[in-house]
Formats: sequence, structure tokens, C-alpha cells
Amino acid sequence: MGLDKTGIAKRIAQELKDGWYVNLGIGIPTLVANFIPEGIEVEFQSENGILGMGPFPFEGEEDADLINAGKQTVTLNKGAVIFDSATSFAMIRGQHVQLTVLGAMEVAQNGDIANWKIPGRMVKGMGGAMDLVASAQNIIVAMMHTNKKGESKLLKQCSLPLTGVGCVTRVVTNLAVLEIKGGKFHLIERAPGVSVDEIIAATEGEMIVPSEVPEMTI
Amino acid sequence: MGLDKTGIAKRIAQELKDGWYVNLGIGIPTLVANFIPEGIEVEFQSENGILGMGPFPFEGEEDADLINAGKQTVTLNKGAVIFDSATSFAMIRGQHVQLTVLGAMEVAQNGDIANWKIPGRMVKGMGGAMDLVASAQNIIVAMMHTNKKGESKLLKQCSLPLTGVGCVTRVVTNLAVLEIKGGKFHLIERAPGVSVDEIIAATEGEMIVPSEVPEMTI
Amino acid sequence: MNKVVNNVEEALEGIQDSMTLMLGGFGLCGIPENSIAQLVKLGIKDLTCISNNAGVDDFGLGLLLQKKQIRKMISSYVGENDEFERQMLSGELEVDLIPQGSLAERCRAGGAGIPAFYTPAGYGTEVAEGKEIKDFNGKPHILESALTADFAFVKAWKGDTEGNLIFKATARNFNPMMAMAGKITVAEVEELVPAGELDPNFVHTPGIFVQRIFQGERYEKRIEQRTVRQKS
Amino acid sequence: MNKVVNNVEEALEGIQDSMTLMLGGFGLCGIPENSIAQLVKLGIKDLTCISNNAGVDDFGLGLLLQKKQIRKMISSYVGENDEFERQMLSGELEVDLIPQGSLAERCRAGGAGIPAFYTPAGYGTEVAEGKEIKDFNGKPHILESALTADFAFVKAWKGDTEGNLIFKATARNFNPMMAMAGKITVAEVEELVPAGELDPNFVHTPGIFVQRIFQGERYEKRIEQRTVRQKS
Repeated sequence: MGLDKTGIAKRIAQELKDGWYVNLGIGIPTLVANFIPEGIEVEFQSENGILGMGPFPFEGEEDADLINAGKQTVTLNKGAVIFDSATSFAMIRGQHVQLTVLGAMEVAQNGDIANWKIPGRMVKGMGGAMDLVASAQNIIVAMMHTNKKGESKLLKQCSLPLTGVGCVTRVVTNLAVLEIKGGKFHLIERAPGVSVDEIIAATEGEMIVPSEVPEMTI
Repeated sequence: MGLDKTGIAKRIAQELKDGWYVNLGIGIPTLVANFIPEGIEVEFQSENGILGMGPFPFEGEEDADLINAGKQTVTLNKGAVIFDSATSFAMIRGQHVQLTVLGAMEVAQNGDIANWKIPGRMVKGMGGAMDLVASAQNIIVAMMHTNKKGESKLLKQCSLPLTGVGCVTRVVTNLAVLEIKGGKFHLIERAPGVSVDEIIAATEGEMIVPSEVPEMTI
Repeated sequence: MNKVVNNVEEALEGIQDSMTLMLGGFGLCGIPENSIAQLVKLGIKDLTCISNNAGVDDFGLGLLLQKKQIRKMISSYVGENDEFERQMLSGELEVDLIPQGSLAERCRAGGAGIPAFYTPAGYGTEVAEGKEIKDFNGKPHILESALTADFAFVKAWKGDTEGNLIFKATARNFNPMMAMAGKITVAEVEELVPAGELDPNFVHTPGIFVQRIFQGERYEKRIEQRTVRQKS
Repeated sequence: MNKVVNNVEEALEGIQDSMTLMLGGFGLCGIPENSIAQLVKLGIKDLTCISNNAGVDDFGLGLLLQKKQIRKMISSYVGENDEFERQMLSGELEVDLIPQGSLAERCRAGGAGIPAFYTPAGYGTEVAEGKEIKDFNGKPHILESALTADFAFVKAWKGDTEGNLIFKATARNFNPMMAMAGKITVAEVEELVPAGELDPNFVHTPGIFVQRIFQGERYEKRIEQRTVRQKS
């Protein structure tokens, strides 16, 4: 129902602004790089030490010494720069990166996010996610609106251990675009073919629904 | 009476140990670099961003972009390296520099040092001195035993505003070498031709004097 | 100031059970392969290892995990490793997970003589438990402490006899900070050059942070996620 | 991400009276000569200037002091400047003296989102007055806060259109940290090159820290202490 992962990435790409430095998390966020709007220049930061990350290398040109934060082989764009991990997080913590896009298991109506740990399951670690969400001014979460059991991932309150508090500014799901402010979700747009009622049914947290909810243009 | 400035520098040079990184302050300490004992390798750190600082350049080869912490034109030795001020003081604060040699206006028997400010007079600032004395494991003060009025500079307690507390490990003056431990000066050596009584007369702070005080060999 | 040792055996002299080690690298990129191999060979155990990741089952720190040499891992992300998961869930292995930026900064702080600093990362999460909280500009921050190690193992592209290092591309990652924070820092390099060959303006890690340096015998440089595109 | 402005006038657009500025340089080495000249020309006043030194009477920040444009200096060492001394002793000029290492680290912290950190420097001196004290490993440390600025002016050797910078020799000094800590960081360079000309491995200041860049018209690079030796 609604958008697929690529659709979510395309919609998030519309949020990019000219001149922004952007950090894309693993999964759906990574796809955003493929849909930068015409006439806009953004640069991608990879927290293992790249600014100006380029596309995957051509076959046979992979360099084991040049990977992104997802451990994938990548390339550098013209004007790119390499730095160490302390400098990388100085950029992030110092709010020099204008936008962070990342996935989540749960988002609460106050902007809390949970995306690193499920009690009783193997914990892989938070990586750079806690630094990113604690620091960025704009944090967009890219995720499916509901989990595999059909339960809402947009909640009154997160049930899982938190990654960050009150930090998420927008959520783009397969069903909708939502803004978070004043402790509530605000429905901004609905995915093509998805009704407001379907979004309401899939959202556990409090959500302000305007009388007119435009459909996304992807 | 006793040693001249060059003599003090020569005596301090005997304290150098192979493999040490050393920071030399302005004045007498700078002269120490000219008297490195044979068979010993040390490297000089200049806190404006040099490790492996070399001698002054030949006339006509000065480079305005290559100066030391005293703002003098210098050169680089083979294997030298340049870094920024934060990295420079990371080295100092992190105790990677084994020895600091600096001048002082007063030293107290507990190791306190005053060398940056005289109330009522123009204050030029502490520069890197407070970082250096707060961090280094070995701090040797190079100074005259008495001031221009003939008053002792080795005191029970400093009268001037402090640069650091309980940090000085050795003092080399025109008259003597003294160690500081247990809250007292300990007379280690006397300058050639200087009597123990002369040193006692010129020292206001408590000083332990052994029965036999060897004369320095310069 | 010659820091060169003849081989990896000399480089690891003095290392003992129960020590705390730092190991550079991000994933399998820029890891000290030769030092890790020697740690396995020496069989020292009860180690506390500070490393952003924990390798994969059969490479990197995974090799030490297979031999049960590690008692505790301090990392930001430890996926991609079945043996790690088994030891962690069984309680054989203690794990301290730290936000990646805090890990990097804590290593730098350890090397820079800064015993603690405030960061917003982890506030309101279990990472903040037991830590001091303080507001700055209306935003809560947590006090994080410095990390140091008995031995730090870093891997560089080139190094000179003075211990000056340069890294290649993203193989830099945690190596420069860990070099700062080791009581004894061992640098292994792909190419060891005489002092004076590296441009003093473009050294990443000044030799003062390195106590021992050697040229590694062999670098496998395994790629974890080989992603490519086709020439159109 | 093109950061190039056409000239120093454009580079300083938006600057106003009473702002806090950072200026790179150590002594007269690596100072933003063109930006300082423009500050004098604009005649803005009541400035708070964060700079390790205060120039000499007729060069560097001394030029702003002559015109009485500075209300407060935050520095580690302010010797070699008669007009500075006169204004300071008469009370016209407020002066905040900071240990050099703390100054460098406070600028870095400002750029790195670290609001405060502990350092041993200045403990037991007047620098510690009014600051929090805490013992770490039995040694007292003082809590120092981050510094930031409305504008940071830095001077580099080469820079590219993306704002990436490299510095020459000891003209690096405070420039990289101040570049990080400016809300608007203006970089003036001796040579401006197209993106892609600088080796990505050897950039000192990543362009993300720089908002505006231009090639300076003229560099005097005055030497404060010309010390030489004779060829024997």
C-alpha cells in the first residue's frame, strides 16, 4: 500500500535544499542520493570520513581503502575530502551537516526515535546514530508506516530503548509525510492513492489532520 | 657571580635524555638547543605547530610562514612535521612532550611557579606557559637565582600571580642546580667557584643542603 | 628519533594478558592486520579491545574472538559477526556500546590530556545512565570521559622512521585518534620510508604519538560490501 | 558547492558593529591580511576579537586597535604592541587572557559541538577563578567552555571553490580551529584553484567549515623576528 522504498526516497529527495550537506543512513536513506532534484547541489557526508561521496565504483575499480559508513565501496566526487572520525563527528555534532536522513523502528509524537535496540535480541550497536540525532537541526526519518505485524510505528510514546529524544522533525513513510511539532504529528501529504482514513488507522500517535491533505507529487 | 646565561643553558642540556621531545621557552631555554650532548637525539617542539624544529635559516632563506613560538624565523629538520595549535597542545596536555624548560620570575619550594604577570604592570599574557606547566612531567626552570634588586627568586611562597601550582621539578640558576621534592628545595650542585654559603644566602625558601655539594661540570 | 622495530614480534614486545588495547579501522578498512595476526599467535587473553567494530567471523578482530582472547569489547557497532553474537548472548563476552562520535572524541581526549567533555549524543538514552548531565544553551549534555590504552595498534599507508604517518582514503578513520591515546602506540605501514620523505605539511599523525613502527608483511584488505556499477 | 565570492567586500557582507570575530594567525604569521584591511575600511566598531595575538602597532590587528574598533580582545599573548598597552591600561580596551592551549581547544570545541571540557591548564591561577573544578586521576582540572564567533576570518595557502583549504608551514596555527567555529567563516587564500585540484587525502580544513572563499589581492607577510645564521 502506498509508496515502495524508492518512492519514499524520491519524496525525501524533494526536501533537499541547494547548498546542504547531508548525511544519509543505511537502507532507504541511501537511495535518496539517486534522486537529487535538478538545479540543486548537495554534498553527502559519510561519517567514516568522507565529504563529497560519489557513486559506487565501476566494476574492477573498487578500492578496499575507500568505503562508506555502510562499508560499501564508493568513489569520490570532484572536490571531495577525507578526514578522520573525530573530525567527522565534529562536523555532525557542530551542526555543520544540515540534514540527516535515517531509518527507525519507532517514532513518537514528541520526536523521540528508537532505532538501535530490541530488548532480548542481539544488539548490533548504535553506530553514529545517537550523535546524528542528538545534533542535527533537520532529522527526517524514512520508514514504513507500520511494522511487519501491521502495528503502527508512529506512536504516542516509543516502547523500545531510545536513540534520541525530541529530535525528529519529519517522517516520510510509504503512506504519508508528517511533520512533528508541539508534541504531535501533523499530516502534511498522503501517498498517491492512499486515503486520509488509511493513514489515521495506521497511526497510533496523536495526529493533526487538516481538512485538505494534498497528495504527494513524486 | 656563577654561570652566565649560556652556562645555565649548557647545564640544562645535560638533563636531556635520548628520545625525548622537548619544549623550550623563550630566553635562556632557547639556548639549550645549541648544547645537545653527543650521542643523544632529542626533538624540539614549538607550540605554534612544529615538531623537529631546526636552526635559524641562512640569510636570505627566511620564510615568513615558518616561525617558532618566539616568532623567530626557523627551519625544519629532516622528518619534521607541522600541525595546528589544537594538535600542538594535545601533545603538551597529553604528556607526549617529556620535558619543558622555561624561565620564571619566582619559584616556590612547593614547585609553584610565577612567570606571567606583575600586578600594576602591563600584562602580556601567559601564552602557552600555563598549559605547559600544568601538563609536563618534567619542568625545569632556567633563571637567575636573584632578581635585579638582589632578592631571591627561590621562595617559601610565590608573591606574584601563579602560572602553575606544584609543578616545577628542577631549577637551574647561575648559582646552583636544585631539585624540588617534599615541599623543599634540595641543593644538588653548585656552579663553578660558587660556595654553598653563597647559595644559602641567595635562597629564601627552605633548602636541604647535603654535607657534600658537588660542583657542576660544564 | 628512530622508532623502527624489525618486525611484528618486536613491535608487540611487553604485551600481556588483561591489557586494554585500541585497534584502528572502520569495518575491515584500515585495520592493523599484521598486529592482529601476531596477537592471535601470542595467544594473550582477557583483553579489553577498543575498536569501532569487531571484525567479521574470520577476519579482523573476529580472529581474536574465535580464540576467545577478548573479555570485553568497547565499540559503536558490532554486527556482521556470528561468533560475537554467540559469546555476547551467552555472557562470555562483555560489551560496552558507545555512540561512534563519542568513541572517536573519547580516544582523542585520552591522547590530548582532556579527561572529560560534554556531548549531546546519547542524552535521554541508556548511554546517559549514571553520567553527569548539564545544560548548555538550554540543551542537556552528558559528560563523557577519556579513553586510553596500554597498546594502540594503528595501520597507515606510509610512515617514516620518525613515526610520522599518512593514511589512505577512508582507511584513516579511527587510526589518528587511537595513535594519540596509546601508552605504547604501534604503527604498521604498507610502506616505510626514510625521515624526510614525507612532506612535513601533509603528515596526518605526527611521530610523537608513535612509539614503534614497522612495515607490515602482507595486507589482504578484505572488502566487506563490494558494491559496483556497470559501465553504461 | 561553490563558496567563491568575488572580492573582500562580498566576503564581509553582513558584518556589523558589536560582533564577535575570530581571526587566525600566530603573531603576524598566517593572518587574514585582506580581511583585516577591509575591517579597517568598513570602520565597524565595538568588536570582540578572538585571536591568539593582537598584531603589532602598524600591522595585523594593530590596525584595528589604532582605529579603536576593538572593544574586547580574547587572546593568549598581546605583547609587542604599544597602542594595545595604552588602551588596556587606560581601560578603553577589555582584555581576556586565556592559556594558548585552552584557547585553541575552546575554538575547536565551539566548532565541534562540545560545549565544555576539562583541562589542567590554569588550575590554581586566576584563570580558574569562577570556574568549576573537578579531580580526575587525583589531579584537579578546570571546566572550560566553547568559543564561537559571528564571523571567523582565516588565511590559507591554497583553497578550492568548495572551500577546502590547505595551509603552509606554521601559517596553519589557529586557522583550522577558527574555521570550524565561525557562524560565517571567510577564508582568504593565496591561490584559489578549481574543485578537484587539491588531493582529497591532504586537505587541512574541509570545505564544510567554510562559507565564503576568495583569493587575497596582496600578502605582505611581515616577519616579526628575522633571525638568521651566516653560511660558514
